[in-house]
Amino acid sequence: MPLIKVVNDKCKGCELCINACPQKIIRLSDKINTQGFRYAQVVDKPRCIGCKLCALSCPDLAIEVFAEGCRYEFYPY
Amino acid sequence: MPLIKVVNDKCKGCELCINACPQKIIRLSDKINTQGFRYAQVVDKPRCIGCKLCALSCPDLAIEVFAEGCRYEFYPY
Amino acid sequence: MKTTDVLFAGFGGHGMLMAGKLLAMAMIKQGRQVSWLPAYGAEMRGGTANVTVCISDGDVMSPYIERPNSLVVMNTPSLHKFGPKVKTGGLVLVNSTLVRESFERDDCHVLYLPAGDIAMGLGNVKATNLVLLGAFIGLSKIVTKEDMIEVIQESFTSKSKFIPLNVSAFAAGYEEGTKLRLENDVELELEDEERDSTYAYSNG
Amino acid sequence: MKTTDVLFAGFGGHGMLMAGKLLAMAMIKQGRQVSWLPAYGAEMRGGTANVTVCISDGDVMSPYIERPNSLVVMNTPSLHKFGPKVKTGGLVLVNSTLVRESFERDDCHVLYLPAGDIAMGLGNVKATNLVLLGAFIGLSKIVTKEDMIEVIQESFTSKSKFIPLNVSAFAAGYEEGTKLRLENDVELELEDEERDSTYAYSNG
Amino acid sequence: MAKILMKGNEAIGEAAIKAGCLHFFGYPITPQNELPEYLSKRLPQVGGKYIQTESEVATSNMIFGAAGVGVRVMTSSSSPGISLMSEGLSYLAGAELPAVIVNMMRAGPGLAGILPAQSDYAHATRGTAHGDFELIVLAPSSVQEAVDLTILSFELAEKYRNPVMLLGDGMIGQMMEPVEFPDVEVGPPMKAADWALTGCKGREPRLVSSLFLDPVELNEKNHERFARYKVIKDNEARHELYNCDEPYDVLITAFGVMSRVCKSAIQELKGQGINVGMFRPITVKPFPSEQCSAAIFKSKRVLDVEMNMGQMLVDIQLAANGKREVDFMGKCGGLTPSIEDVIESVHSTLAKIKGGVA
Amino acid sequence: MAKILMKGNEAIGEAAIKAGCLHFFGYPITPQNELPEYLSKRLPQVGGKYIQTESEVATSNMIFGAAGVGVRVMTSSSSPGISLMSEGLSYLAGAELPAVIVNMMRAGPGLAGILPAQSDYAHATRGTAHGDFELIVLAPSSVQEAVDLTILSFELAEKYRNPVMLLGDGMIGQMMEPVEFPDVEVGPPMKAADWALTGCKGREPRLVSSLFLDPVELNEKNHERFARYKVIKDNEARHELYNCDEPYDVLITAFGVMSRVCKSAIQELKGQGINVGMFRPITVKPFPSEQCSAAIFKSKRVLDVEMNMGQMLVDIQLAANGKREVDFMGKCGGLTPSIEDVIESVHSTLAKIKGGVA
Amino acid sequence: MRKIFSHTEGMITDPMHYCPGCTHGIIHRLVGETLIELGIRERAVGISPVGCSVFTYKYFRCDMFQASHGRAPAVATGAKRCRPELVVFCYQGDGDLAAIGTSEIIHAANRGEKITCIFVNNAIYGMTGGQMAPTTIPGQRTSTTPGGRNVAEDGFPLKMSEILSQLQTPGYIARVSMHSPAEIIKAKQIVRKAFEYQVSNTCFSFVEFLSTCPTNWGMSPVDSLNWMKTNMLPYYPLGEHKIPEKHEGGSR
Amino acid sequence: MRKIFSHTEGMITDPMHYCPGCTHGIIHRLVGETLIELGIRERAVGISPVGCSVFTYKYFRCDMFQASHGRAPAVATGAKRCRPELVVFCYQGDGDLAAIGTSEIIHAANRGEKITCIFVNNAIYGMTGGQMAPTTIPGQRTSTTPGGRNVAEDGFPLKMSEILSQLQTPGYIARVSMHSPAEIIKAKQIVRKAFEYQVSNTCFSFVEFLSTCPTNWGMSPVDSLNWMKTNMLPYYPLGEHKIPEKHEGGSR
Ligand SMILES: Cc1ncc(C[n+]2csc(CCOP(=O)(O)OP(=O)(O)O)c2C)c(N)n1
Ligand SMILES: Cc1ncc(C[n+]2csc(CCOP(=O)(O)OP(=O)(O)O)c2C)c(N)n1
Ligand code: SF4
Ligand code: SF4
Ligand code: SF4
Ligand code: SF4
Ligand code: SF4
Ligand code: SF4
Ligand SMILES: [Mg+2]
Ligand SMILES: [Mg+2]
Repeated sequence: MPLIKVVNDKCKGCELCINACPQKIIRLSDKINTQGFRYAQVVDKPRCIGCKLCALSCPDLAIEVFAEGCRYEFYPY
Repeated sequence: MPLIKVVNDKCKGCELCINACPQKIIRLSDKINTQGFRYAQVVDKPRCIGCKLCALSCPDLAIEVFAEGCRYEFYPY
Repeated sequence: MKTTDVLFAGFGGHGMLMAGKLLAMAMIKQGRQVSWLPAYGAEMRGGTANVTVCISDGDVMSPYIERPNSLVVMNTPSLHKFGPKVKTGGLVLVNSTLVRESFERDDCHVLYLPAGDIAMGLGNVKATNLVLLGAFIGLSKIVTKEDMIEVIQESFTSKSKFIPLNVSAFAAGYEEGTKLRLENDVELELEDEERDSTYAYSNG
Repeated sequence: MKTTDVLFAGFGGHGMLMAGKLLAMAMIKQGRQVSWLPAYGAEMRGGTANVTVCISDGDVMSPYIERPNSLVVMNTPSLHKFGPKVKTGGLVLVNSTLVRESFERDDCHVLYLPAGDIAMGLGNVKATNLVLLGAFIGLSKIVTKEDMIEVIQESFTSKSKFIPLNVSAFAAGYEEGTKLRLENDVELELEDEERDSTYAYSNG
Repeated sequence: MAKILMKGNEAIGEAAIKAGCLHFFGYPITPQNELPEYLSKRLPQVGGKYIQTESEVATSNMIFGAAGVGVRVMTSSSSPGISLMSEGLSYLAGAELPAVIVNMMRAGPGLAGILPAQSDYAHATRGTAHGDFELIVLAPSSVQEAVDLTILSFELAEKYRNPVMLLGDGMIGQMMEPVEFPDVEVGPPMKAADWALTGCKGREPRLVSSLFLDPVELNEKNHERFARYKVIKDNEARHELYNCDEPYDVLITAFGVMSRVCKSAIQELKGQGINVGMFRPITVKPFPSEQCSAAIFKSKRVLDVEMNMGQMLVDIQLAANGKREVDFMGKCGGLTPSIEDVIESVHSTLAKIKGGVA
Repeated sequence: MAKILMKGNEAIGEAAIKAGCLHFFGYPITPQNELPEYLSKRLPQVGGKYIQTESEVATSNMIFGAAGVGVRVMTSSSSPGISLMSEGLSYLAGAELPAVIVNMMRAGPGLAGILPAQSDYAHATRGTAHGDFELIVLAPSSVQEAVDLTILSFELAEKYRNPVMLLGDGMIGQMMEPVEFPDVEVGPPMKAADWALTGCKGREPRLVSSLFLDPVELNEKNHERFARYKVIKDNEARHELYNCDEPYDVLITAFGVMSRVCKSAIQELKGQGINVGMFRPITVKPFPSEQCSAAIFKSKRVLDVEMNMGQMLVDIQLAANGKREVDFMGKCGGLTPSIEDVIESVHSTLAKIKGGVA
Repeated sequence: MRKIFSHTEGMITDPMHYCPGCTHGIIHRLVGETLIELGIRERAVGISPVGCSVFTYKYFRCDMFQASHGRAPAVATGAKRCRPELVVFCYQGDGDLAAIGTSEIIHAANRGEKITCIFVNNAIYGMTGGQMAPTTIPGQRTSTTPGGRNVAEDGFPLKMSEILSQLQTPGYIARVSMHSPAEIIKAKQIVRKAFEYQVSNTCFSFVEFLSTCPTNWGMSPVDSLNWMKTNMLPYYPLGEHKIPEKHEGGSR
Repeated sequence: MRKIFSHTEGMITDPMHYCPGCTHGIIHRLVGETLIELGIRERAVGISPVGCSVFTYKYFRCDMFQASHGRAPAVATGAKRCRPELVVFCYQGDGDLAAIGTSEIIHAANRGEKITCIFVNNAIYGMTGGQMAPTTIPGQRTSTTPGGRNVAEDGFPLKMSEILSQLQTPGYIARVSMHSPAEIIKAKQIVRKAFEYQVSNTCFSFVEFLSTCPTNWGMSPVDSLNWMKTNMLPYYPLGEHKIPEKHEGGSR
């Protein structure tokens, strides 16, 4: 099961990942981080397909993506 | 009969008029003008057709062209 | 000649510059001289943004003040930076909604007001600046409530939909400030100074 | 310390700068100090082009000379401009091919040479500068004919086809100069001057 | 007109309009952006034109073109942008064109920072660019004075056919103070000039140029211009004396907003029983040397205070003429010497007087 | 190596190669064209590169890039072109980069003329651009000295990490004199520097920058740099004294080729029984003030002679420190004061001494 | 679990100063990744401009210059000509490159400098507070075009990729956009190609990025992407505008 | 007898300073005649550049500026924006316009300044003694390219007409040549058109002239015409490169 990890303190709550996610499973948290921003979090983890589009869209390099086993890479990343 | 007049003291002897004249009737004089240049002169006056190509080619505005009577103008000048 | 300086400090977007501007405008209406000198961080967002308002009955001398009489402070970094600089006997007014610590100075009046909570209560946390301004004026009585409200109304004419919120935030702050004044026995006015004004231009 | 200055003057293209350069090179060969300072008209063609060659047994002081000891002059405008500036007792050598007038100064040696005609006689009017240089050296004997010819040969190595013309122009000029010297009883040498050379750098 | 609270940058913009300047050419740079932004809104309202340029190099040449056709014109920039105008300023002076250039100084050298500084004094007053010329340079210390001097700048520029720089120390652009403007909508245009290029109808063609290939002519031109600078110095040098009526041991010299910090320090020193005078040049070029000397000679020692490494110091030392020692206190890079710093420096200058230190 | 007769411009080009400079970036301008033209032929022969730039603004930034990667680099221009480099020079100084800039001065201001002048002294030595910084400026008076100082320029630039300007008065570029070069084909490259950008293999990444947004840091940087300028002044100030051993009433001050005209005048005056001394700064920045003062104090009065409207005068007046009067004689716009002019001026200075004129 | 996407070694991990949602950050990442993927980080020298990306030097883990406004291509020329073994790249905004730096970029491209330029076109002067840039879209409101860019007075937006493609000197010129993940993926390939052309010493390379400025456009980051797509794309067509292989020597 | 061709009233009659056979002089005449034919001499303001044509101001019988090197279009912008009733034209060389002045001409054109630029491309820096210009032909020897322009180091010649034609802002851009009387006649029509576009307040106009520099090319004037025809024409195609009528508003 793929998984994304948001480095909370780097997130600026810009919502570009939310906009990018085809599964629409990211939302902003109600809490704020040390920078004073509401940060992104996945609300429906099992639905993540590990497509990385969120990470690719994040201007603040705040998202890491994990996966298990062998995967077919859709695009050269 | 058309006629050209070279303002001797403005001529720099560059020969561009000579190059331009379809009748090949211009030559440099053996004398030099006040600027120290051999200047252009027409050697075979009757053959001048008043085409103005010499005057149009002269970088030093040294040539005037005269003609008599009504003329057909070949180009808008 | 009477004179005082107030430093409004916070981050960009906190509206402290606007609070200072409203105070300055009210002072001009009273025929006083003022200067309003802002200082920002670098050309980016989110840095510190503060403003020093100098008020005087005569010409304002230095608009640049490292040790102000009063400090109105929005958040912790600004308090840390400017709190220690306030002159002895001066006032430090703290937005306790964002500043969750107490500030140790016994040679000043250090007063706390949950201005953010009050603004939130009025419907918009962005009005915190007006709450703080109101409280400062309630404390200092440097201008009447009515005059200040007039200034607020005038200066928001182009964005008139914000007037009610700002006026009520100011009024709420003013009440709290008046209370604080009585509770803490604060006596703030323009300082009296002996000043000589040999101010002469030659050749015009 | 012995010193003299020669001004070669003409128009651009007349080769006076080259004449001066050959003289300067010959002087260096003799272990003398020289400076060669040209002056042109504006950035266009055909303006004046002259060069001052200063020759000294010690360091050359001013390379910029308004009143030279000698003037070698190609044409009338240059004669008009620089003729009156030559120092009393000095030499004015005129290319009478281009200068069709006489120049009135009785405190100088004013000598005329149809250098252009001589050059034309040798096949190329462009060698007039070398004729004048030869004449100047024949007059001044500041360097031997042989040494000068060596310099000419060395400096035209890359354009060696011009060497014979230039050498013969120089030689013709030299003969004429020698004649003029005898005829006019000219005695030109490096001037003798009492000079003190307190020339010290601090810190290197 | 009632006093209104206005930012220095905007007030200068409005002052230009009140001086009849309807054309502004400029390129963005902090900390002067409010000026062009203000004019981009205001100028069209009064029939004028705001033109955003592609660079400061272009700007300086656009104002050359504008001034050359005989209109009042202004630009504004800050330190690095002003450096880029160097060649253009030399051309303006060489062609004797009136134009007003605002420099809201920020810290240097290089990109350095955007905080207020006074470190372009040397560039403005000496060695602005190649060749023998000077700018007229006015240094306001308050927003009202910035307004007044802006209007004066246009007058001086035109009267003496020389570019004028308004030299603000960053703070003055950002600061708000109450100001009054002359009671006109738009000031008068440039007087019809017998050198302006307006089309040669009914007269001989004219030339605006800094080129004089004949050295004799150019030498004369330069001497003429410097004779004019002498006239400007005699007639237009402006300064302020502060607290100089009572005797003082120490004279502070300062310009721009820095002088007001010094005034506050002088007030506090008064409380300590110490009387200190202050001399402030308003025209930093021409520098009011004689007036400065006079004030210096009444003191025992001078303290020059600047927001730089000591750029006005040269002028103060020349005015002191070896007769008084000049101490210097400066901060730069965006720091401003505070009232407390100035007081401390005055004390150390006083100690030197007592100790007889040279 | 035997002495060869060479134009100043070309000699400086060759000297750069002898100093290990293999990269030249430049834009054409009279009267320095022989320098790039020479190097466009010579550099490829020794494995170097000549790059013709699109403008002087670009040039100053190219040498910024070149110096930043740790190579010896030079450019050359003349007055208007140097003005265009103002911002770039400020960046070089701010980022503390070594680079050598040649200015073969021509008459100004504006386009003015192409004849020799000394009217960029102020721009070179004071107020080169925005911000607090100085160039090191060397002013040769002969072609040989131009060669020697070119080589020295590279050494000083590197030793003190500051741009160095070689300030020639037009004449020196056009003049031919016999010169000698060090007996090497190509001089040594820049020493490996711990700040140069050479790729971060095996080390932490480096930064070359003039940006310091923290004012405290920038203030410190500037103070540090000025402390270094003090060291340069103490250790590298160079001057020449001429004819100063015997007593003199008048001291002439002059720099560059102008000083040699003065020497000839001094010789002639000697013939008239008048002994005149001369002080010539070789480093015009840092100016050898103390040495100049010492020479001045031995005189009764000073005569400053320049090919401008009196730009070095400030430094001479500061050195005279109110203790001696300083007269000035200058021509500009392409004119050079002649031996006769200098003699005449000395006489009028002498008359003032006699007449007791201040 | 295997990390299939993480922070690139080409950049430091500290937060960047950009406003929330400003796509400058994405562009940084693409460049940083490329430095690593091509193994050139240790011989790379980057050049920060004057503009919002002035601090670029803090983020890339390679040697960096901070250059004067608009002159990065000149600085790059100086660096590359003197040390051809370096991989030199500029990172510039549109005010920097298309206004004050017009001349420097054109001539660097025309000389065929073997450098790579990353050009961030956000249709505005970001850092100085949102003034009109040469690239501002007709009608776009900025702090100096209160009524919107008026083409009759200010002209049309400048298309730098098209202008540079016009040069006869071989080069690689492409325009990409940050408005969607798909475009970001395409952009990455193009950035790689651009650097590869430098590494193989083939030619000058240039990538124009359409980028957002939520702060000065006065929109949310997501709205900014949409605005960019709707308003900028019609003016600034994406794609490879010039590739060196297509160059035909001396003819036009 | 009737004079059918004589000196134009648009110019003074004194000799000009140009070298013998330098076609700068012909270009002057075309402009001078146009000032008269369109009746605009008395409201014309011309701008001399820095280059061999620095003295242009001596020759035209109208008000003139002498501008700094490369910045004539900026000076023209300043003049025209402040006095739109004037007819403003620049006269610039290729070093002036295509090197140091690249930025100014592009932005003046892009803003759509209603000015006319006469651009004299002689493939060299004439006035300073024949250094390489951005327009120098590959292989052409100059005083700074002793081995001929090397496209690998110096790039290809810059084609200003093509670059300016690329701009979306409407404009009139044409290239003409002075190599034969026929071309001179065509050129005259184009110069007239260029000024007419200004007079009718239509657009920016620009005429590039291929011109000779016998002195620095080291050839006779007649040989120079031939060299120009053989070597420059292939690089610099003649004709109207852009006409305002063809402009299609907002689309590319
Ligand atoms: C010579 C000079 N002129 C002007 C400036 C001010 N300035 C700083 S950043 C900037 C432009 C920024 O715009 P852009 O290049 O588009 O970058 P962005 O911030 O939009 O990324 C300007 C004009 C400067 N620093 N130096
Ligand atoms: C700022 C500046 N840089 C350089 C020069 C020197 N300069 C004078 S004319 C010229 C170029 C002339 O070439 P071009 O524009 O092609 O005109 P041409 O002489 O060929 O007609 C240059 C570089 C200058 N005067 N000012
Ligand atoms: S990896 Fe894809 S599916 Fe998973 S959160 Fe990110 S965008 Fe959504
Ligand atoms: S894109 Fe990045 S910064 Fe923006 S909300 Fe998502 S994780 Fe946070
Ligand atoms: S008018 Fe024609 S035919 Fe007559 S001389 Fe001139 S070119 Fe020859
Ligand atoms: S073209 Fe003119 S200048 Fe040339 S030779 Fe003929 S008349 Fe004389
Ligand atoms: S101002 Fe604009 S370009 Fe700059 S960081 Fe913020 S959003 Fe990005
Ligand atoms: S140098 Fe060349 S361009 Fe200049 S006038 Fe002479 S021939 Fe014409
Ligand atoms: Mg931008
Ligand atoms: Mg040319």
